[in-house]
Amino acid sequence: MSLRLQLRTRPEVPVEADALAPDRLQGLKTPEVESLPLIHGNENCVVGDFFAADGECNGELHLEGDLSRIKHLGSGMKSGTLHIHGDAGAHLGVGMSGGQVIVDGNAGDWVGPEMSGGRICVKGNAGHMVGAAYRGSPMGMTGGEIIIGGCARNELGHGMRNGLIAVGGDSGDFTGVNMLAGTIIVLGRLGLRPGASMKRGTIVTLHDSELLPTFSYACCFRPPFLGLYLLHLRQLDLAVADAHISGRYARWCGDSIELNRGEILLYKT
Amino acid sequence: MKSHNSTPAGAAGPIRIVNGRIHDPANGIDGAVRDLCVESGRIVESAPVGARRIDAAGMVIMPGGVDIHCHIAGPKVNLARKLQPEDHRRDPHPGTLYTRSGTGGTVPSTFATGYRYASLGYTTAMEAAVPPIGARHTLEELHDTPVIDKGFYVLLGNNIFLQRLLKEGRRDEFRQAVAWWVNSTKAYATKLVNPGGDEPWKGKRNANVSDIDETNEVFGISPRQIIDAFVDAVHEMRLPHPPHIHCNNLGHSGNYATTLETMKTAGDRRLHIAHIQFHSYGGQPGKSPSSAAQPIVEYVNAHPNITCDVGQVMFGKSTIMTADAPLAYMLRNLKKNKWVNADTECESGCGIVPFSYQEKIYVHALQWAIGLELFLMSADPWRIILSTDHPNGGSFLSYPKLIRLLMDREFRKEEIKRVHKKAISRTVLADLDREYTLNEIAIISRAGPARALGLRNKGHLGPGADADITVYDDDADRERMFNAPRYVVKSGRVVIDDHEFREDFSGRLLHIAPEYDATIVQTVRPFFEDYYSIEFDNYAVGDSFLHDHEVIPSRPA
Amino acid sequence: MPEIMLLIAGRTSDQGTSLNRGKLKEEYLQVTSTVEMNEDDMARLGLQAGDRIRLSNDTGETTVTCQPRKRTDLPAGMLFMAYGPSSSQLMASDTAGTGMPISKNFTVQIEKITGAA
Amino acid sequence: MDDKVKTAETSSGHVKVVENATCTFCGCVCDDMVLTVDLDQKKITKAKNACVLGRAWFAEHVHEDNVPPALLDGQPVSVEAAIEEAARILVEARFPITYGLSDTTCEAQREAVAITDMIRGNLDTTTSVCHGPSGLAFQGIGESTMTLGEVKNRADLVIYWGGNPAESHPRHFTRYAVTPKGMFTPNGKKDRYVVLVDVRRTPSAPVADLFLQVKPGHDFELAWALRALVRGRRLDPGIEEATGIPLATLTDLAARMKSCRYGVLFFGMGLTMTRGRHFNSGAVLALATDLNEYTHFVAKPVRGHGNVTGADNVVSWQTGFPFGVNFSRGFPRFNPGEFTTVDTLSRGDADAALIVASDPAANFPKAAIEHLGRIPVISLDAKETATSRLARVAFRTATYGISVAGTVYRMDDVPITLRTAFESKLPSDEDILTALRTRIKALLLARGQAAKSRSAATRTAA
Repeated sequence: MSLRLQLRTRPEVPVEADALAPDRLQGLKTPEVESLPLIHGNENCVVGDFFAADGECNGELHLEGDLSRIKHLGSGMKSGTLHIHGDAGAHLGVGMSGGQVIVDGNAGDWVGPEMSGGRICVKGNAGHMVGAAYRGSPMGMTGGEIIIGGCARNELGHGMRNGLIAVGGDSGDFTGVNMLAGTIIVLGRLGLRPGASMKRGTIVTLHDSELLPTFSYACCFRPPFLGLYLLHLRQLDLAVADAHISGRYARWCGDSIELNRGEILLYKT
Repeated sequence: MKSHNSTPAGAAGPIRIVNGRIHDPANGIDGAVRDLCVESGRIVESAPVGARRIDAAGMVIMPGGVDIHCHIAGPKVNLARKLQPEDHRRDPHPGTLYTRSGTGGTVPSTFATGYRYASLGYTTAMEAAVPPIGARHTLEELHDTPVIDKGFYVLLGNNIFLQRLLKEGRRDEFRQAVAWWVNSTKAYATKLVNPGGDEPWKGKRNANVSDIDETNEVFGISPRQIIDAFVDAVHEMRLPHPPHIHCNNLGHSGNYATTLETMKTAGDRRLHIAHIQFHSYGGQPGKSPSSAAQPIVEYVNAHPNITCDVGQVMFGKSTIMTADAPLAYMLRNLKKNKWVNADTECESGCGIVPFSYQEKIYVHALQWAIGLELFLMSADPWRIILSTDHPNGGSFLSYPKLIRLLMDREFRKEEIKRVHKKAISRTVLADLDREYTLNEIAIISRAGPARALGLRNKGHLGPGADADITVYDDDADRERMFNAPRYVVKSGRVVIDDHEFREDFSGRLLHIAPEYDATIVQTVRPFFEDYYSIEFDNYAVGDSFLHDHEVIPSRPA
Repeated sequence: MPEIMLLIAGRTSDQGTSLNRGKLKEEYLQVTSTVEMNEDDMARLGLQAGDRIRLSNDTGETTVTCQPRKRTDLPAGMLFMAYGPSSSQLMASDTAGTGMPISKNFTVQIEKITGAA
Repeated sequence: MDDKVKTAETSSGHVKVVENATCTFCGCVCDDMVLTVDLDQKKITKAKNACVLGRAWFAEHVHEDNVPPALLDGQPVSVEAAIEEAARILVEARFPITYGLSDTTCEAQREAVAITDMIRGNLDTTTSVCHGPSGLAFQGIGESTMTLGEVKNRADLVIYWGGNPAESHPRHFTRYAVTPKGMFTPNGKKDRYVVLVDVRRTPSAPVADLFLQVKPGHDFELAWALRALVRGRRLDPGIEEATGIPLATLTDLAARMKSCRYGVLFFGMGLTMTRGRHFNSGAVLALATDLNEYTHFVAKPVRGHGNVTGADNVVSWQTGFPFGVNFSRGFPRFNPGEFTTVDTLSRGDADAALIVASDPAANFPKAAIEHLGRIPVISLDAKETATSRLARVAFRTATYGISVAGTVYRMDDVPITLRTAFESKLPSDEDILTALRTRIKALLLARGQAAKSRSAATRTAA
């Protein structure tokens, strides 16, 4: 049996709900779940102040309602499934190392910052800083997958060290900025200045893109690994055409200000 | 700004601490069980009837700790704080109704700094490097550094005006100008960092001075001349603390020779060598270093005019912050991560690099071992003082672990096994069986630094001393013991009461006010008007920047 | 036909001095509701110094007075105005994880206002 | 050496001359003002050494002893009554925000941080909409920087990028960076090569030996190109198309930067406020850092308000973070974009606001201003502003640097003590904030006590 939490009171100010992760609620009875702490602005509250709980968590947690003001959902999650039937607030899946988060609607800024494993699927759009490092830190996500069905905004994968980020729509400016390694695939268009300061790693788009003067053209080829990634993304419901899987990609190397070992792959029709 | 926090009334009433074993080396007391009485912020012979009684049976009592060399306030510290949100994020310091909140990491916020020092039983700490123009800033931060008493050392070793006076042989005016500068900044002591090294750094494409006798092209004097002049001036003025020097060539292989020459320059006059571990390296310049702890310790042992603090390296995260800008740049180039350089007009340089010491890196392991060698080979604990050069060698929060390394041979052996083997084999550390006693710990962390600083009311528990007292549970695990004192009394107020933080107040600023001939102002003024970017009459720090404070007198003739 | 241009908001001396007289005073309001435009653009759009134009974008709209600037000082297609209540109307609030809204160099639509304002 | 702030008084009637006074209008914080003060009129009749902005700052200062120091819903009330209401609002709020602080003393700033800490609020300063992005860049890259006197004494190459000091900081050129004669620059301007980078030819352009008119929105590409050239990378001539600057010009400039003796890069909000924001600032900081492999090179953001740099410093030493700090969990957390004021307002997070010495209602994005109109606002300002007009509780305070002494930090982190021209009957920001803090603390202690006795009662009942 899965646990269902339904938002019944709209928060007046942002709520931080670090407690709402399936592995943390494992085996708890409804009254216990409802008495778990939340922070509403600067006030200590409990889950029951905002949510009606139903069922028991067996590794699956369903959240219903407009959760766009509820932050830190799935924080530090290690296993299980968190399914958000609606929009999710900022810092979704922060630091998660395993399990799966599904968002039917949109997600706020900072989806999966510093995550090391597991998967986050957002069917709608995501905000800025997906899979990014927090300010001052050189390293963003170090593993796992983030799949955004719609668009994502600036600094997608900032400082990313490992893992996969895929975006069905467009990405914002500075996609893969300061990237250390890992893969970013954007089916739509990249915003300005992709890959600035990237050391290693791969950024892929199915469109052309204006690149920084410190990226240089290397060759045009059929990257063998990319087909596997794209097939995987197709299974995750992203709109990948056969032509993309078998197509040729222009390889640009950069950022020459750094190691010049990163690559941006632009699909050639 | 007034005191930032009110405190419960009556907290500073008389106290009688009974049944504790007292370690008060300055008064020759080594573990005797005696009553200790406090009234009006001082240690007294006896407390009145009705005094609060604290039963310290099974506990160890020491004076409050005195940190002679740390970086806790002022321009460079604040730059280092701003630089590292990632370091603060993982170490929050929650507030209470009585105390302020803050953040920790290697460069804690001011409130967290004060509380955390106090919660280790440290009640005095000295910020070791402040450019004069940053004195106001430092004093504001120290005001917001609660509980502990504090002061700062003012950077004068690369002061262009002072170098000009020296070049022109105007030694008397030099001395007057030093006194003027100390007065004008409310400093506690004079500080020299890589004397003579700023000019080549700023003016010669990031070069540096590498020899103590190398004459500067621009100013025509050598580091040795600068050092000698300060040793002389401070000696003449009988300032409580001698020149506090960060020698040339910090961190470079073979620098022990420079350190020896620096000490020799002082002759038999007093000199304090800061973080001497960083200056005790053998080997060829540019090549891999080896330990030169032996010759350094021998010199220190044989020369009672020299005091030093160790600047022990502790493994883990640190932040390099120093007025030695070329050194910071050298370290920056190891990893090319974030780096701050900050030039201060006519006065100083500064470099900041987040850093991490790792057991498995040869140089880091060697540095760690050399620090321990210096402690363990020292013949006179009064003159070799415990420090990590916080946060350069590691945080002050690692002092309890360092104490355990010194007191517990078996623990030390276990730790040695974890570090780079070749580095250890290049030292004699593995052969050193010495274990520090509690009394020796009381010396290197309390009595010794207080004496070196000329703080006559600190570092001991005799009548008249400041009632700065730490009471520890006697615990065989010395790290645990020194990490969590059961009681900390500061100026007679029980700040930590049965392990609980109970009080908040701002502590005192300690500074000196040496006399000088007022006509020196007329000598300094024209230089100022030509080369500074603020007005001379706005330079000296006013009394409004002093919170609760104490002027420490010069040494008796 | 509406024209799209780049708007740059910044500080000016007049803004700085009138600020001291009071931000609710007529002078400040006037300084911050005047936009500078390249003289060629103005000619092309049939605008005279002092004409009122409407600036608008997805965020909002505002009415300002326009003044010509030499083509060497302000490139074609660019508008400059002092920060203030008018420029606020056109600023989007998204800060992209920085705290800073885009306040300079964003696109606006320009329309000449004919008849009484 | 004296301890008190010194004023030279002349005997000629009721006129006072204040030497070495400080102008707090902009981040230059020039401390060489000579103010002639008419004590009868309470007016500054002359401000020698002041620039056009400084003259207006002093001359237009109208002494307003007769204005009520506190308004509640627009009606005059006693300061005590206003404090009471302000304290109640802040203590009851769940997401109270404190904002502003750049035009007041550090002493007042320290009180404001203390209040926000106590009420577990959200603290931000005008830095977030000024050089906040440069602060973020600093946290990623660091900064090679200096005090302004080093520029005067040493700089032989001065580059201004995305700023117009002739209008925003008029004495920047003459007092600090372009014309002054210094230790190693005895001929002043003749010893310096000055470069200006901007999208339009501003009134600052005449001072420059080289003016680079960069294509709007392409500062980042320009800085990136220079970084590449400094490192000896080859660039495609297409760079001219991308940036508006010919490759040859860039190559020359890169060579000049590498061969100068002491290079300085000043940058302004043309970088921070345009698309790219912190990455624009970061590119310039990284360029200056890179150049240190060849010569001595420094960079500095040109800060706007008189004590915005003090606000950065105070907030940093008290919390560990420079701006955008949230205390809702009882300790400071930092996250620009989440805890910065444009965001907390325009997302509708804030439910009360304490605005000190700034006017967000006049220059924030529309959505943020609208939310400010929906929540109770407490304002402290020396003048009537759009913000004070919409405030529920509005304090009118004395002006710093004219009637209030204290500390301010120049844009290069150099702290300066203010001297006053004349007294004001109005309270200072620090006075109001200290009283507010005291009242809030009493309310919180009472609440803590009440909670304690409640829980004791529960225990007894159980």
